[in-house]
Amino acid sequence: MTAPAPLTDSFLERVPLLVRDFITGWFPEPIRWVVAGLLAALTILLVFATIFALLTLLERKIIARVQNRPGPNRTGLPWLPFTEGRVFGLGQPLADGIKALTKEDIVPRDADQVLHFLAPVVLVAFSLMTFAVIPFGRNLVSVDLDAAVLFFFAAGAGTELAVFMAGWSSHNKYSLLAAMRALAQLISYELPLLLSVVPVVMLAGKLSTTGIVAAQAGWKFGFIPRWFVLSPWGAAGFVIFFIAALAESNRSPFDLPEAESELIAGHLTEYSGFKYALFFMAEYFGMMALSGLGVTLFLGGWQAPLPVLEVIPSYLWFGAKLMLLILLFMWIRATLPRLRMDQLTRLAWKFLVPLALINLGNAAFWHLSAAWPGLPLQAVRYAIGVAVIVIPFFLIGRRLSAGVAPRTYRYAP
Amino acid sequence: METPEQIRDRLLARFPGATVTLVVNPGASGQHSLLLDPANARAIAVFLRDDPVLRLDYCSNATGVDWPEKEIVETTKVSVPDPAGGAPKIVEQKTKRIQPGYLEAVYHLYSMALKTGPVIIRLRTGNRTDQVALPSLTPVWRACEFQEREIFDLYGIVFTDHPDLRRILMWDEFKDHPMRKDYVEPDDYEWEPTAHDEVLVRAKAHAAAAAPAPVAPPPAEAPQP
Amino acid sequence: MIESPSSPLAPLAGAHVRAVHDAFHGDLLEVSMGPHHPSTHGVFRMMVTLDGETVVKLKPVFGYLHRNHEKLGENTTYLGSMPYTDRLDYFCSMTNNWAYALAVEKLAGQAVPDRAEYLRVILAELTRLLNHTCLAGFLLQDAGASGTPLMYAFREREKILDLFESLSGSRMMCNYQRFGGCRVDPTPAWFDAARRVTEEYPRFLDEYEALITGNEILMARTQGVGRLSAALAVSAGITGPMLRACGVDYDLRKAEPYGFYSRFEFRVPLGDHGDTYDRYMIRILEMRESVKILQQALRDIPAGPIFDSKAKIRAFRPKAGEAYGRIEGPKGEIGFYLISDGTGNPYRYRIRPPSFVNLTVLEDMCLGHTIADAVIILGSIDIVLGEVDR
Amino acid sequence: MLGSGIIQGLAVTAKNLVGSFHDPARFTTTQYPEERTKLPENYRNFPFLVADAANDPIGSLRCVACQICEKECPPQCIYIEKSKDKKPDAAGKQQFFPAVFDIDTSVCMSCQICVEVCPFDAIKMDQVFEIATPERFNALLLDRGQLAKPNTYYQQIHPTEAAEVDARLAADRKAGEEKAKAAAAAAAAKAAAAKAAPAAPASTAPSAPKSPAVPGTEAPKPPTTA
Amino acid sequence: MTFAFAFLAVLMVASAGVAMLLRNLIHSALLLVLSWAGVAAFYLWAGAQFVAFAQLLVYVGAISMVVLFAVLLTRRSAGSVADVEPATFARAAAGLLAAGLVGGVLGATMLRSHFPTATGEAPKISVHDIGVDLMGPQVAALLVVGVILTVSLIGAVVIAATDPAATDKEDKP
Repeated sequence: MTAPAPLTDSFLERVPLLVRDFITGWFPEPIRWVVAGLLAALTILLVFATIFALLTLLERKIIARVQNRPGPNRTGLPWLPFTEGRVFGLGQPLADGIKALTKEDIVPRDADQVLHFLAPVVLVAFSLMTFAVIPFGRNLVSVDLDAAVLFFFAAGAGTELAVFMAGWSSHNKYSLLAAMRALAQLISYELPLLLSVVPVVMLAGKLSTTGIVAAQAGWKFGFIPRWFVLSPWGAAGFVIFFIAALAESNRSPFDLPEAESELIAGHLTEYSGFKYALFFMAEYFGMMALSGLGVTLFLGGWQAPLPVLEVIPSYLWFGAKLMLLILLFMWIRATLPRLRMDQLTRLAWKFLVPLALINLGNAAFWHLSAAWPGLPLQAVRYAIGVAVIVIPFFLIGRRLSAGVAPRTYRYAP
Repeated sequence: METPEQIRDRLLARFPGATVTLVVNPGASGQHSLLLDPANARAIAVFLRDDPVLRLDYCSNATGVDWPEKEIVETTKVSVPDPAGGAPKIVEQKTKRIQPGYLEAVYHLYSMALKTGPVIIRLRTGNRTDQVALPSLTPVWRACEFQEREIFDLYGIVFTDHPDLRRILMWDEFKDHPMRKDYVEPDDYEWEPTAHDEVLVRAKAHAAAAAPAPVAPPPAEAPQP
Repeated sequence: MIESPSSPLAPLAGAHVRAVHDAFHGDLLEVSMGPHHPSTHGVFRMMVTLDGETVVKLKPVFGYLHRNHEKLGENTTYLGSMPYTDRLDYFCSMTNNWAYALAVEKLAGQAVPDRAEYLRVILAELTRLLNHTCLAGFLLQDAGASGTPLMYAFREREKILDLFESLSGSRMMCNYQRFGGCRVDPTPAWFDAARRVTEEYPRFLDEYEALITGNEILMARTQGVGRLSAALAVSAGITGPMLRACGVDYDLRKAEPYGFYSRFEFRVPLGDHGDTYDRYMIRILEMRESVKILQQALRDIPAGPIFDSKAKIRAFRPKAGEAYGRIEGPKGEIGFYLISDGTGNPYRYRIRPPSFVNLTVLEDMCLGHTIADAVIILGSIDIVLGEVDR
Repeated sequence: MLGSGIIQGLAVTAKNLVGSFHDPARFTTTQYPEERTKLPENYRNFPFLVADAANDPIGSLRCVACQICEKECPPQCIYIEKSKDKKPDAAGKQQFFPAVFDIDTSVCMSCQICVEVCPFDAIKMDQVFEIATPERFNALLLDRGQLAKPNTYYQQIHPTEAAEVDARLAADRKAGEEKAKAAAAAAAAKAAAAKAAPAAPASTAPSAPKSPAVPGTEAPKPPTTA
Repeated sequence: MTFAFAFLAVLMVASAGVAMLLRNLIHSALLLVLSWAGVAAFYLWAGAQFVAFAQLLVYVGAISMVVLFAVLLTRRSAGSVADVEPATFARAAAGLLAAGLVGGVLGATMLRSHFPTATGEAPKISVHDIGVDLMGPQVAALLVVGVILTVSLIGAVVIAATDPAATDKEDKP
């Protein structure tokens, strides 16, 4: 680690380390690292569970405001003074949680009891594991693995297993059909997701997330941060990553499995009560994990956008960028209609995968041409980078949307 | 746009065997109709659709009408010669006649190509009990498919070679035809707070039928299934 | 030029249906969508047979909301049936009232003063606006948008319903037209409110189209889906925007001008493909034409009585006879066929509902598409079960 | 290019999101129990019987139990039993009154046809909509006592309409009194003439003064203006 | 450390064994996945992170899906319990014989070869070194594996995407 400049080593930055050392200090030496691990797991669980609760409220408020209505503002915390119980809907997540807990958990008679119980558990476990490698702040990464990105996708692969178990164990024709559709969607969008991450790993030279964030440190000409998203291949990679993340977490244009206009609640039809809430929570964890990875790989993790802004601690920067991405998720959910199953897979295989491969070549060119001297050559390098990705975008885009175009209409004579 | 009379004459000329009579509409709307005989109704319908002058390619409405038996009292003025050789007296003689009832299907035809007004054709069944078959006009105009199924459902006219003649509004096990004038409603009586007129009569019947429970206030009585 | 189709019931199985379907294969999935399905616009049921995802057979089942409206009509007076017509297509109570009043006026030869005719045109065009706006909202809801376009549609619909409430007393159950005119004369304040709504509507339509019309996902979901040929549409008696989307130029306001429509200058949009996207776009363009009609009607509505002097409210007994009156409702041609026998009650009271007949071709349009498309195709037909089941 | 439509759509939703905070046109919800929208004057819900005197509503009902509304009501939800004896109405004339006047609000659909056909302006449309009751049958059956409301209440909820009706009734009453005065004067003159010619046979008693013009059921009631 | 080793060994072998004995095909497939996860944990215990995560990603993520899809698509009956033939004496004997033979061969090779005694801590190899090694001496093997995978992928796509009309012809009796 280079000698930390005074700003980046301020007290606020080192607070997490101090707290950790203070707590692990109480325990004898041999089991100290176990306590550190448990402490990290506990904080992640607590922090992201509360964020999940607030996100459900935020999502309903944002979609409500988009639709010109106030959103939930009735549930309140009666014992709060002078708010006469109504605190802008902050009581809503609490109410939903209690409702989920007290609702009866109906399990179909001839469902596969073991798998039916195991599916939500496996889903939440795997989606929580993915948080282990995301660096939330300068000293805030729970496990600094050497092959961190690979671990992230290995943990993410468990969700497919859980979706299959949920669909199969409900012993219901429609949930099995919906589980198959969900699997087809998850598998066909795993490829663009991985292919959009490969250029980042290639240019950063290492798989460990802290290394990737470190590779994005520093500023060009003093004020342009060296984030990958600002380079042409980075921007294209980020867009592909974001679309694939939308599909992986079953969010708006791709929320086919729970399409209420078709197979009602998809593979979640036979779940109720707390198990349904667990599935709901796992979807939000998946969304937050993928946004966290997106921030780490493309938006410079916990790096501050300007040197002078370094005074604000790094984990706040990470939080801000994470919230930005999550707002983008919600904004898209409030607007876009749903894709049909065949269009969804065609978009993945015939549009995102080719573009991701071309972007791989683009990143390689970017890396090799890094040493071109002088500003004009750098501008040419940037232009080539942009052209290499934009031209195929138009070509493949036109072929993909061949039969689809706005129309003009005639009037009766 | 040809008047119904001209159409009738052309039809009679074209289909010698058919009987096409004009049914005058006494109302203010002046929409007279043509009564076709069921035998060659479909041939006439195809002609009406494909005739270059008429081009009635759009059947807007197919309706069923129920005309039950009617007792017609005709008063005819008859001059009776006075037996005493005086001037013949005009005497009104009332003859009672039972006009046989029948079911009727009325079709309102329009031309979308020429944008011309309604030509109304009527088909009548033999009687209201056994001869209730009429030729279906769905093969000519697909628009009649659902409306003829509704006529079959609510009136009981059986349309021959209709592609899918089933009940459309009532459930399949339903026996009677509800729109007929002589339809008797099932006695699914439910207690009603302001029962009056015929509902009052049914309420009293049910109150009497129910076991003479102690005179409890009526609402306590469970509504009959 | 509309050539007459060969027998319209040519075998429906086209290339999309796999050649061999017998019990041995047994891989067809029988799905019953409805009557409690969230996207069937009311208690409507579709017995769909699926071969994998594609629809192989689709039999609509309705009658769940059947209360024999026509028998009720025969047992009440002519005036008594007027409030029941609000309950036919509960989105467009004003046009239902007008269709019934038109038929009875044709039956009794009843004149209507000019101001009432203008009022009827204004209210009918306002109803067309709110019906088409809601249709676009429901179509997006079926396509999966989480209710945003529907909420914008309802926001605009509320403004028009406020106009109806301040005029007739109730938002949806207006019971406003009478045989020979209208019931309540609007105040100048009402006309100002109506002009304001009419002026703001094009701005809302532009924003609405920006959200929906160019959306690639919607275009991909609706273009080429549920294609309907002009010949089959005419033969199946399809009317309204669905018919004009197939390119057939037949709008009752132009083909058989009733009321004062001949005095207003407006155009009738026509589509070329007859698919779901055309049906949606035709309704958007029709809204723009309706706004033009409203502006002209609100500008030159004359003063004068709104109720004909000779017309009677009670004890209305038209001479024996029959009449068939029809108007261009937002969903298509709604017609009333009345047979009078001189008494106070009609002898036969028949309604020709547009959505009931438009459903005839639902199966022809859905064959070969996936079940997600069947939902959108049903949405584009724009059915209301109160009118289908009567 | 591919995706421009989606971006345009996102721009519209963003405009609405931001607009809903400052632009009243983009925020249409009124929080019902706390804030209430003003009801338009023509708003109609269930009918009520108009009573002239506020202190004795049942006694001063305008309704003369002519049962026209009971016959004309499409869902047949009005039930009237005419009283045997009569009572003087506002214009002093002896009229029947309804001993029982029930409206079954579970059947009534507020279509105001009863108001339209009532020749005596005795029944008008109310503007109540918070009338939910726990009990399904009897609580929804409103009898004469619950239906009768004073004319002042009518003037409060339908001001212009009430003013018109009052003016018309006042004019009818004045016309009735003048006719009664004229008839009385004519009777007096005839009686004087009879006295002047005692031998003349007693002229037939002048026909009873014609009751205030009961607008024939035929004459259409001029439509109420909003 | 030996406790972790013993626990992982028991986990792997037990789950694989029970997977063989269960009648419910889906349960046994999932238990197989559990044993693969055990193998990944074993790699982690041995300190080879990259191989552990690759194992987790490939086996638990992808191949488990292939196995489950295969189980679903091959059986006509909707019932989840597989119609396993009853275990007769002859089958059991054949099974034991095969196990004995395989065990014997493996045992012999292990006994004869000698393993260098573990020299304490496992060598610290970073992913970078693995990458360089793969691209350096092992590049031939990497390319061959790459080609094989692509060929099989394209073959699968061709078989799956053949024109449905073609399959109709064979269906027609």
